[in-house]
Amino acid sequence: MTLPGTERTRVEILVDAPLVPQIVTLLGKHAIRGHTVMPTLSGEGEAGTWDDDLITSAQHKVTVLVVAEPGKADAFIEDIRPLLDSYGLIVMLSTINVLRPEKFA
Amino acid sequence: MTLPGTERTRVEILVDAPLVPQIVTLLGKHAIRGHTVMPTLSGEGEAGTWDDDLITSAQHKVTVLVVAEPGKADAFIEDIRPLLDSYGLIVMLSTINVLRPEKFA
Amino acid sequence: MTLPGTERTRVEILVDAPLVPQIVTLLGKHAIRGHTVMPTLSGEGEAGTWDDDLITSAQHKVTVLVVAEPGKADAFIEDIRPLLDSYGLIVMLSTINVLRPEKFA
Amino acid sequence: METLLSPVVLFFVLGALAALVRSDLSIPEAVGKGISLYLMVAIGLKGGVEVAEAGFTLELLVAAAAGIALSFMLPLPVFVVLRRVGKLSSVNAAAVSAHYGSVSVVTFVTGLEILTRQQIPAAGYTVAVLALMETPAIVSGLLLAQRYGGAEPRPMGDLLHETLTNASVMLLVGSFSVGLIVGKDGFSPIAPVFEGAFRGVLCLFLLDMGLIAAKRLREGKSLTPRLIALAIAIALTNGMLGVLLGAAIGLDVGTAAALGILAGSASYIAVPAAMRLALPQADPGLYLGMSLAVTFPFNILVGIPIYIWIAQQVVQ
Amino acid sequence: METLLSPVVLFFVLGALAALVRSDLSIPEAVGKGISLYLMVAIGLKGGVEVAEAGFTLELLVAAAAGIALSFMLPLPVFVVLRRVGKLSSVNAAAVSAHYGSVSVVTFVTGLEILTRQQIPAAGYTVAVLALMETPAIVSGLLLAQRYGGAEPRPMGDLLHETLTNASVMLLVGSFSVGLIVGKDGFSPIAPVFEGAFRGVLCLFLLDMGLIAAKRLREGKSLTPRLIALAIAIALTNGMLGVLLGAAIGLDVGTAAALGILAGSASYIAVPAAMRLALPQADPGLYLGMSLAVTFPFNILVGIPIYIWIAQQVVQ
Amino acid sequence: METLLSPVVLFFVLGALAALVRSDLSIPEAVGKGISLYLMVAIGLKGGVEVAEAGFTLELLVAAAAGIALSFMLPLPVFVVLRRVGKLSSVNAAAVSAHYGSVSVVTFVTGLEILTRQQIPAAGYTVAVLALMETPAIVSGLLLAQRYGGAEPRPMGDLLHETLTNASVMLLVGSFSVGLIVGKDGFSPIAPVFEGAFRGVLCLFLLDMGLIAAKRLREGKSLTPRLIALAIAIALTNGMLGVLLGAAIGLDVGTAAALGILAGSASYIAVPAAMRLALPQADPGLYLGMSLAVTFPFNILVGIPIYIWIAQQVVQ
Ligand SMILES: Nc1ncnc2c1ncn2[C@@H]1O[C@H](COP(=O)(O)O)[C@@H](O)[C@H]1O
Ligand SMILES: Nc1ncnc2c1ncn2[C@@H]1O[C@H](COP(=O)(O)O)[C@@H](O)[C@H]1O
Ligand SMILES: Nc1ncnc2c1ncn2[C@@H]1O[C@H](COP(=O)(O)O)[C@@H](O)[C@H]1O
Ligand code: NA
Ligand code: NA
Ligand code: NA
Repeated sequence: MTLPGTERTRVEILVDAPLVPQIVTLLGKHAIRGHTVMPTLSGEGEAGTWDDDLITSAQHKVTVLVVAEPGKADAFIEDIRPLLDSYGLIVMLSTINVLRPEKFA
Repeated sequence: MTLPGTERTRVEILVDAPLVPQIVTLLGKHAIRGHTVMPTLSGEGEAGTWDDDLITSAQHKVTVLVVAEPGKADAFIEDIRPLLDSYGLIVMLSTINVLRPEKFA
Repeated sequence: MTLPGTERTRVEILVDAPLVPQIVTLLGKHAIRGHTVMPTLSGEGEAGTWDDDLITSAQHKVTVLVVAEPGKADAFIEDIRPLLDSYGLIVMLSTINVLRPEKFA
Repeated sequence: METLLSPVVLFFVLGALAALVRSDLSIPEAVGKGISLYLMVAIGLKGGVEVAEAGFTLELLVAAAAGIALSFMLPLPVFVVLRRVGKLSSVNAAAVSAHYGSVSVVTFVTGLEILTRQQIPAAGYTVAVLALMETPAIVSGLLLAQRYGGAEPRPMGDLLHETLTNASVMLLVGSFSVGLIVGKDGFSPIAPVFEGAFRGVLCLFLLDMGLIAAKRLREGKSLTPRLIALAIAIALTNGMLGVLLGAAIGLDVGTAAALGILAGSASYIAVPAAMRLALPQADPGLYLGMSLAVTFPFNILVGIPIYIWIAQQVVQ
Repeated sequence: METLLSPVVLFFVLGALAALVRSDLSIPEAVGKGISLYLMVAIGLKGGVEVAEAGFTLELLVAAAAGIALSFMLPLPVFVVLRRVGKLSSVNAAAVSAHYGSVSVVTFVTGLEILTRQQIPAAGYTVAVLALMETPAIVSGLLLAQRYGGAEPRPMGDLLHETLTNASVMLLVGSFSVGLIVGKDGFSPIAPVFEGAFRGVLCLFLLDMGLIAAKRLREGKSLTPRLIALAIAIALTNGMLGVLLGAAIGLDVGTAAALGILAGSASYIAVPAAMRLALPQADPGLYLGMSLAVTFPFNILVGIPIYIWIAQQVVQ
Repeated sequence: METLLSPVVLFFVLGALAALVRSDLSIPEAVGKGISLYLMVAIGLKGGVEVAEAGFTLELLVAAAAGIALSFMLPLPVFVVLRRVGKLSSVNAAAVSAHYGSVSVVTFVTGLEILTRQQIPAAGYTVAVLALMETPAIVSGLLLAQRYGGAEPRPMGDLLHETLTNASVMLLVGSFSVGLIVGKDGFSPIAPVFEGAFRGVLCLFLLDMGLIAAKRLREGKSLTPRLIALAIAIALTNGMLGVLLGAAIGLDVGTAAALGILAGSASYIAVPAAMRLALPQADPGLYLGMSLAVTFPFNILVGIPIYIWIAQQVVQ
């Protein structure tokens, strides 16, 4: 099945809110210009269950969505690898099609 | 790797909240019956960074998720193309599998 | 286009909030250890339109995101099939790549 | 008429109007939820403080027993009517009947407001009755669904746990107990928030409820004229039964009216959540449509004054 | 100076400061939105109650007509200036001009606060004028966009519906009506929330607005020094026109100052949402930048005292 | 005992109970966050107004210096104990120690409430001490992590910026300054919100904190009995040190008790966020578990009365 548009890499990173600026700085290093942050409500993993209470924002998790040109995305991913464990990141990668591909160069 | 279920097109549209009714009207034109709206928190793009303050709702962004039969999705996408720039839309397309495919005819 | 990382199945389930514990119990039965719950705002389907008012939480919908090893995901999906109609679930499946695949065994 | 002109009711009308003309007015869900929690705490505290003043009485026990009985029994006739007249499936009829056996906190609170305005206040312990009436109907409804609807029986332990640890029950019973313990003196430093601000906040909440109820009425696909008529008839009948029972056990006018308001009201917070969990095959559009979009506005605008009027006629 | 030291203004400065030093301070959006709805209800009620006391007067009608005229007409000169001096495209100029014809509820409320502190209160009916001035400018702006910017005309019915059922208009007019109906007596039980708490809540809201406005000033990419200067010059001119018109139609000092504050303020809630819908090709960064990040803080800190001062000079 | 029966503490118990019986009761996060911001503004304002009345005194300066010293120094012994007795890694021990050097606003506020109830009020300037104690411990903790845990040193500029522009510091210092500037007269119009409503709102907040703390205790996987015991022992020791230091520098009973409460409390808002950023490799389940799920409830229920009792013994 072929989709309209042009292929790009979609990167989704589940990360604690206080660490988002770090991720964004790293994006900048790879000249990836855009991102969108999305909320989450609760979850469960090896570290136990959590619930967003916003008061103890240290464990308030969000998803950072980044659409980028595959080469740039790969380079960014390599840079983020060392942080995976210490930051407790969950990273999901997929290929999607976008309209206006020049926005995600 | 084969997944259970039947293939459909997944369309995700990042759009300013006041424009959602327009998108929904367009969906109706293509007889696409369902959609789900999801929240966002903040983001960055060519137009600068934004933050959902809800008070100035003009720039409050949401994601509209639509799952549809590929043919219908393509037709809908063609119709949305002229709005991309003026509405400042980000559109992501991918192929997913759904259970109960008759719901997404 | 090849992506970094290892393939896994991504399952997204749109479900009424009071039923989430049931879904999580089912995940446990299949030894799927992790999940993340995400908010939604509003939507439209065969049952009409809805809006999250949180007060009548019976129809407050959320998305449960589960990343799992394909075999486990398939078995889980089979178990969820009988609930699709009575629970009014929307289930989307796709293949994504993850870093740290051992977390999603 | 005078009732309809209280600010509380007028804000409800404003909210409903805004939804009907499709205004983009909406109150953030978190704020609405926060206000509803506040109202439960405030009403629980107030009841507890009043009972601390008045002491536990036999009347309190009798009224509590009456409330529990109503909540347990009312689902039965409602179930029969919904099956026969409403042509609902057994599972749907059982789910809806649980809503009508249980109670609506906001209807009750609005009723108290109106009783106070008319200077026929209800006894403080009615708040305890409110809390006690929340959940028996859930049990009745589920038993009906199992007996007649072929619903799978749920472990009794789970059921009890869910009904007793339910958020509204916890908050009402908890705040009532806090009120009992701290009494009038302990309450006075927090009275500005829980007493002084109560009516104003209630106005804002009814604005929100007007929006929510009317939006549901506009958008619901499950409601037929027949079901709308039933939602009104059941409220009226239950309300009248409540008043009569109140009069029979010797309650004063205000308290009998309050029991009528409780009986005539239908839950749209605790019970829907419980039903969604225990009877997922029942249609939430149906039970929320009837209780929230029809019975609730009916009671706010018409039912409450009627139950009060009946109480005034019946209690001497 | 004395004005700058009111808690309300100091909290605005605190919020702006926090944003400028990039503090992580932020107020949850749902809470900010909830407070803004509360403020509209409170101000609407207060106005309605005052008019219920004072009765409808000819002065009220004249002031209302003046407000509507200002909202309709002010976009025209603003449009011309934005095209010629600001070098904006026709569509952008039209969109921005609609904001300056309309009004900012918070600027108005802050102005009322300061007038009350200085013991030159404005008439209660100014709240009605506020509500009436919200939307005519939207119509003017869209007509300008269609005439000069080639914007597609929207069906007049849609336009009327959107402007009249707009959330702020509904809330202001609705609460004003509730206030009118219930009068002083009906208001007193809810006064602790809508009157007693008003100033404190306003402080919290201005803290939030300071954060929001300064963040936008810091991050906005659409603002040039020229546009910033225009955003100030237009506010001052409109404000002065408002005061002069108020004096001309015989209003007292406080009320004329209030009309100046309304005219000098720019919408950043109702109009941006309407423009995003009706003129999606206009740049929201531009119109929100000018109205919210420049004109709003300017008015809070400098504009309001100036309009009051002018009113004191002009009205005798 | 009498302390345990204050409404504030009872609501905390109610919240904890609801979480322990796995009730579905929950307060929307936005509302909880909004209330916490309100509490900081209210306490800041109150402190500022009191200092405006009493004037800056030498005592204030001495108490401030004592607070800063405590916040800087307390992490050192805590670090050693956590390494030796708690067997924590250096990075984790450093992160936890920063929490115990810093302070918990809600513990402090609850302490003030209880002191006021017992009519031994603390000096108004303790709010300033609270604000000053928030951040020095963060610096100590990070230095410990760098020296013994091999953590990468962060640029001093970044660190200073983050600690000084931190949301709680901004709000406390900002509102304190507003209180100082406007004084008693400027405060009175906003007093209904920031003084009258304070205790009632605090009840609602402690209900939420009870839920949050008990849920974390129930679900946390990082807490061992040994760590739970340490979380209590450290609180007691720090609290006692605080009271003794307070007595040594000549503070009155209430103020010395307040310094003890500050020293004995552990941060769970500002410091966790800072540690997550600066020491991502430390386990948040650990430091939030100890400070929020153990030390916080311990202090509310047991610690505060003990620190007050010690102060009553020690200060003559
Ligand atoms: N298999 C999974 N599917 C979806 N989300 C997950 C999964 N595993 C972990 N998560 C999310 O990632 C968070 C951190 O995971 P962990 O580091 O394993 O505790 C969890 O709390 C979940 O929100
Ligand atoms: N590469 C990207 N990845 C994810 N989201 C993006 C990306 N680029 C833009 N966005 C989102 O789309 C919004 C509008 O983009 P723009 O029109 O470029 O300002 C941004 O504010 C982001 O929220
Ligand atoms: N085609 C679709 N695309 C995205 N979401 C959908 C779609 N159909 C239904 N939904 C969502 O699923 C919910 C339930 O659908 P239904 O059971 O058809 O009423 C809807 O209210 C939507 O939120
Ligand atoms: Na009932
Ligand atoms: Na204006
Ligand atoms: Na401490």
